[in-house]
Amino acid sequence: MNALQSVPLNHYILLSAMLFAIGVIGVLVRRNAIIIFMCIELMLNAVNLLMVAFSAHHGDGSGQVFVFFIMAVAAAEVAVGLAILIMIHRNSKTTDIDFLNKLKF
Amino acid sequence: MTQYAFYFLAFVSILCALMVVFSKNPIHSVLYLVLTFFSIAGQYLLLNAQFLAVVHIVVYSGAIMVLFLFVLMLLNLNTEAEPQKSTWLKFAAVISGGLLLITFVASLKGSENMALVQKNPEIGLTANLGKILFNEFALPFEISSILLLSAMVGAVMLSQKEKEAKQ
Amino acid sequence: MKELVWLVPLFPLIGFLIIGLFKNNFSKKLAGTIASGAILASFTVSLGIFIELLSGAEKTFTYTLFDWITSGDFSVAIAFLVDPLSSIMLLIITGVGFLIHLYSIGYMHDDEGYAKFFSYLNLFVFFMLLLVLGNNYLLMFAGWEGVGLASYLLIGFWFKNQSYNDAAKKAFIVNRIGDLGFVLGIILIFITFGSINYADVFGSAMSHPSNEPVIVLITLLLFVGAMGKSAQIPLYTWLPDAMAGPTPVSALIHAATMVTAGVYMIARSNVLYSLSPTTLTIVAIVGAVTAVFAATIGILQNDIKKVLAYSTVSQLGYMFLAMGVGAFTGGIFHLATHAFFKALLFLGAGSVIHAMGGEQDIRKMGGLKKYLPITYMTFLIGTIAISGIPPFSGFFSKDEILAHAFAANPLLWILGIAGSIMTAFYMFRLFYLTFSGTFRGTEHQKHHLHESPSTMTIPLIVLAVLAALAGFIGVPEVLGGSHLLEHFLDPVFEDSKLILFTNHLSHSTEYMLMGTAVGILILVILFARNKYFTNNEIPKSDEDKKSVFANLVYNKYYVDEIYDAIIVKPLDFLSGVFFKFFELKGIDSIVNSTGKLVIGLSDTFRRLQTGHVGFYIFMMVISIVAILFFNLI
Amino acid sequence: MITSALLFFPLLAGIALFFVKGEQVKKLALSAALIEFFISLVAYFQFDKAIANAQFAMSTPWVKSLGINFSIGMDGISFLLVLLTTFLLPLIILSANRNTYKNPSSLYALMLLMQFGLIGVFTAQDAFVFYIFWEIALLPIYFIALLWGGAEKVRITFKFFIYTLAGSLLMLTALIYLYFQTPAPHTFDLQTLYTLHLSQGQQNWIFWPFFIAFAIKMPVFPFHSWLADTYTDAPMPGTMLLSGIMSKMGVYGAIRLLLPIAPLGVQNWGTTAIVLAVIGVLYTSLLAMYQKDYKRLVAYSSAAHVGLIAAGVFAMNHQGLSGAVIQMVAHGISAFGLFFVIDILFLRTGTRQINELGGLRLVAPNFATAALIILLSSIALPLTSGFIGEFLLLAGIYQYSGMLAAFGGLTTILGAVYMLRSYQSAFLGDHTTVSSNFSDLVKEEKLIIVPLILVIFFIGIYPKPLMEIAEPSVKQLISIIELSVK
Repeated sequence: MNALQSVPLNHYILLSAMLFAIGVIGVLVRRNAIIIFMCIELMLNAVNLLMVAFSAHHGDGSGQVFVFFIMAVAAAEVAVGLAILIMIHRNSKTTDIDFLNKLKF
Repeated sequence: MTQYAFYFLAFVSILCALMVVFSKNPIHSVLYLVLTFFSIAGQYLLLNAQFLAVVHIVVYSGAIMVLFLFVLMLLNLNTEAEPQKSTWLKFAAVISGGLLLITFVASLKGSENMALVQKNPEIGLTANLGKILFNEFALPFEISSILLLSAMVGAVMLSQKEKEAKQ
Repeated sequence: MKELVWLVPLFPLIGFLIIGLFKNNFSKKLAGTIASGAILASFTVSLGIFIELLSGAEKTFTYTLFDWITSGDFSVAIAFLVDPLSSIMLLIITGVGFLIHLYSIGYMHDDEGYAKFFSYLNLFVFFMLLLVLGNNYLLMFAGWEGVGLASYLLIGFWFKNQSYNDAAKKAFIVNRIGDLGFVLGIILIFITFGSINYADVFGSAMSHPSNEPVIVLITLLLFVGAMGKSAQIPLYTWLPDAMAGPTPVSALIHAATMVTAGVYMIARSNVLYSLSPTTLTIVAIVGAVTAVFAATIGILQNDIKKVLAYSTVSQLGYMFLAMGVGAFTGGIFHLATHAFFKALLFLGAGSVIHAMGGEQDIRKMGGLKKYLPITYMTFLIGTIAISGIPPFSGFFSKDEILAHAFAANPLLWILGIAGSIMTAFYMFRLFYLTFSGTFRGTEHQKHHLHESPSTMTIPLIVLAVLAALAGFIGVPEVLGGSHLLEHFLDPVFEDSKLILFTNHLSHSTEYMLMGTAVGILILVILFARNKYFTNNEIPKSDEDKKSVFANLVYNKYYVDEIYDAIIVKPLDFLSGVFFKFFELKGIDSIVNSTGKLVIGLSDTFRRLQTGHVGFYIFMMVISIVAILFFNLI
Repeated sequence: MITSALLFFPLLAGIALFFVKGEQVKKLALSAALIEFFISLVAYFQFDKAIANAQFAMSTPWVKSLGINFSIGMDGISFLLVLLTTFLLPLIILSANRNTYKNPSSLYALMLLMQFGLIGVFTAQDAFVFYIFWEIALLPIYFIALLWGGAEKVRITFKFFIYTLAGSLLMLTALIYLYFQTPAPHTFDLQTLYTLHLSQGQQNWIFWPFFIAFAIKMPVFPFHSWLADTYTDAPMPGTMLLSGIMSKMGVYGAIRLLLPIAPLGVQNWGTTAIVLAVIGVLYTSLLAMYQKDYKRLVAYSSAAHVGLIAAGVFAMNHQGLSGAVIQMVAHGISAFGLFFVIDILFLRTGTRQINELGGLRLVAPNFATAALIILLSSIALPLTSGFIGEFLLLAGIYQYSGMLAAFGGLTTILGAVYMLRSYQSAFLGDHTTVSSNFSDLVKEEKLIIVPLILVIFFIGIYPKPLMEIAEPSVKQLISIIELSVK
């Protein structure tokens, strides 16, 4: 597996940029909170991919270690996010974010 | 050979990502998301980050996606009728996403297209990762543990049944 | 004696302080004596100085007390200057002042503000002495405004009556207008000459060419101050109203001393004035026009003090006419004689009013000859003196002015003669209406008619003697006298004689002028005599119709009303408009509206918080794109 | 050493007063103010009248990293203003003792803190310290006006606070800009700022933030709208502090900062500044003529006087400056006197409307004469304190331009008009219902009025001891200006 990687770095960047953009589009388009969470996960993974690519490129492990931390944060975020979602759902029977606009002027 | 694998995995992950966003049924989008995670794990393998790939699969696909599925099933949200945003809004969203992509790509035009040459391929191994994790990143490691703890407490507290509020 | 010059102003100041501070714990008698004593003391000192000046060789002497203001190269000290001009003024002020103090002991006897009155009189004399003795323009200005203050206090002495207060306020403010010109003149002197002491200013002024614009401006500005203080044409309206004050005040302030301050100032700065002939012509013209203008108003006035007030304005016009034609000694001479006979006339009028129980309208008097013999005699001498009948003092001083006026420009002489004709007419009209004919007052007044007490008649007599004989100090060569006053005042005016060229008249023309003047005067007096004495005509009462011209003159050409309409009303209107619109609606609203603007802006931005999560994320993406975009280009 | 004593004593006394309860707070406050005045007298006798730059200086590093040190000291001009502050405070406290305010201990404490702020402003030798005290001085007066103010005190004090704050922020930006102009180890020290020699363009630019900040404080024409409301609405001690001393901060700031640092700027923009000041003088005098409320009338008149002082300062010559300095002291005294007269009127008749009063001279002759003397000193009658400054100011402005001096001079006439008009309708004429039982001056009031009148005549007749103090520093300031203007 240590063969010469001939895949140029830019392609990785392109790939993660596209994934990130799709994640953003997903967050903007969908109204269902769960799907929005998933798209956020997607965006995070795009970033992880790039981190690993660059850590491999630079041969410095800290990039990959950082991915660990991102995963930890992602996990925490999902846990708390879904807990909030459940509570909202229990009160207002819906997870549609447009309905939740009480915090306004 | 690795190039083809890379392109194949890249294509798979983008396709599944699109399906995640545009599929009607939330369950389908969760499953497509799992597929994207697998393709990204494949990418890690290509980049010699074996330990990371495994952890990725375990944590993301295993834990987070299961959690999503669990919540979906709990709140039986898989009903088809999901309210749609106005088309105009969707159209604007796609445009802005595209714009974001273009700006990322534009930022690339300056840099020269150097091939990704692995300096020391075995950094992806668990031994090296462990060394780095516990030397330079000891403090962040501890803090992330506190983070996870607080997330757990938060999640538990939030999803408790309001017994006392009921009386 | 000269070293004691600082005593002269000190005595009245002490008098003022003693009476002012402890006025309620000593008797009227004591207050009167302290005040007059103070003036008598300073009179004796100034007499000593006068005698020393007469005999001694050293003509000018400055006595510095202490340093007043120093700031950079501007430094001025409280210092007194003794020279012939100031010593003559001293004599007049303290002399006439003392007589008037003596007079007012009797006149103000039954007034409850007795001590306060005397403290104000002493304050006035203090400021007037300061004005005359100062060796620099700023100290003169201090005296200048000080006398303005004293006249404000004395005019408004009976302050219960609002119209008297208005008169006092009017006097102060009109003086203040003149004083502004005076201050600007002083500042300009400092800027051009670097100092404001007379000696330095006149010394360095000699080297300046004639009619230099800066000097002309200085003299004009100073003349504005003189117009304000000595009630000349534009700024004279306050003097007739100043008659609201007690009569001794009118005698002292508005006849003898304060109003002559302007004449003294021009005489003192004669070097500057002779360096700017243009200003001199302006002064002459203003003087002549005022003389005639005020005389015309005087003819139809029915209040005894108003007639005398307008006659003062017109006599001051003569003094300025003298200054304008370069006859500085003539001006001072007329100032001296005028001080005597006008004070006499005012005190005479005072004793008439005192006898008539406050009545001032001459239509309600008449036939007082029998009841007030001394006043009658002294008033007659005064009237003859003022109309300029030889050998009384008025003739000599007025003739000298008319002679110089003729030498400068015959037109001025004609105006002068017209003025003196009218003066003679209204003075004798006043005299006959008050003293001859039958008594037209009420029975009650008739019953109370009595000759004034001795404290009032002695000053009248002394002043009558002075009015009669004062002329002899200035008998011109033409009439075989050596003009004593001119020789005495020579050191003061010698520089201006070098600069200013005044042509001389031949003896024959002078005789001719005197002859014509006296001839016309006698005709006018005879005309007045038969009009008011023989067929003792009484001026019409206010109600019945008068000819348009007579009405115009009687109402003082409506000058007061015009000033009111042009200046006072618009100023009040302007201040109202400024406050209501400009301030409240203008500037204040701008400031308040900036406040409202901020609140309005914050209101619009508030609407951005729509509450929709989707909207926030959308905004986030847009702004990230924008930031990246701007960073990358 | 004396400066720090002068500065910190009111602070300590003020804080101590907060905890004093009951009546004796009045005596304590008075004794604190008198001690402060005594210290300033001691300083007066040790003051060397020959030296121009700051004496009794004390400088300790404050914020070392930024190079800011807490340096205070008194040169001629600042010492005069400190003397004015320490002289007026006991009188203000005495006048405040006569009427009862709710929770007086905090009022007196705030007044002493105000003195602390003011003396800080006048003795600061470091621009940063100057700015700090500039803000500190604003706080106590804000609370005094807010807690003891009149009807719509909240709105008015809020407007006043924000208005002045906006101005001082402008000044802060300018100070920071200057800070970075100073050579490498940047410093706020005034002496180094004086030797900056900024280019003409810089000075033209830096003139405006300083001018606006000081113009708001003075106030000068377009920025004066806060004055009348604040002065009328604040409680009497507050108004006395505001008009007596605080309005001098603006002028002092212009003399201390604007003139030496940006002389070319002042020379370039001087005409606009003076024209604005003179318009302000005439404008506020006209406004004063219209007022019915005596306190508001005196407020506008004090704005007119300070406007003339500002014009004198911007004329940038020796007479203008020394006139401005002595007029600041004289105006402080006459403004306090006038407000004290109005306080007595209000205390006895409960009204400040001029036409409701009348004929007071009949019932209270001493009070009427005292009021007349104070009134005359405020319209610059010779031999009273107002005249010296007024004359020198007009001389200064005249050297700049004759027309402006003529217009500036109009204020003496307008001043006489509205002052005598108000005096006449309040004191002369026959007494109205309100003033029939008006009692004459009592002992405490005489205790204030007599020294005041003595000082008015003393400065009017023999101003040398005061002018001598300011003379060397004015000369030095002029030489700094001449150096860079030539």
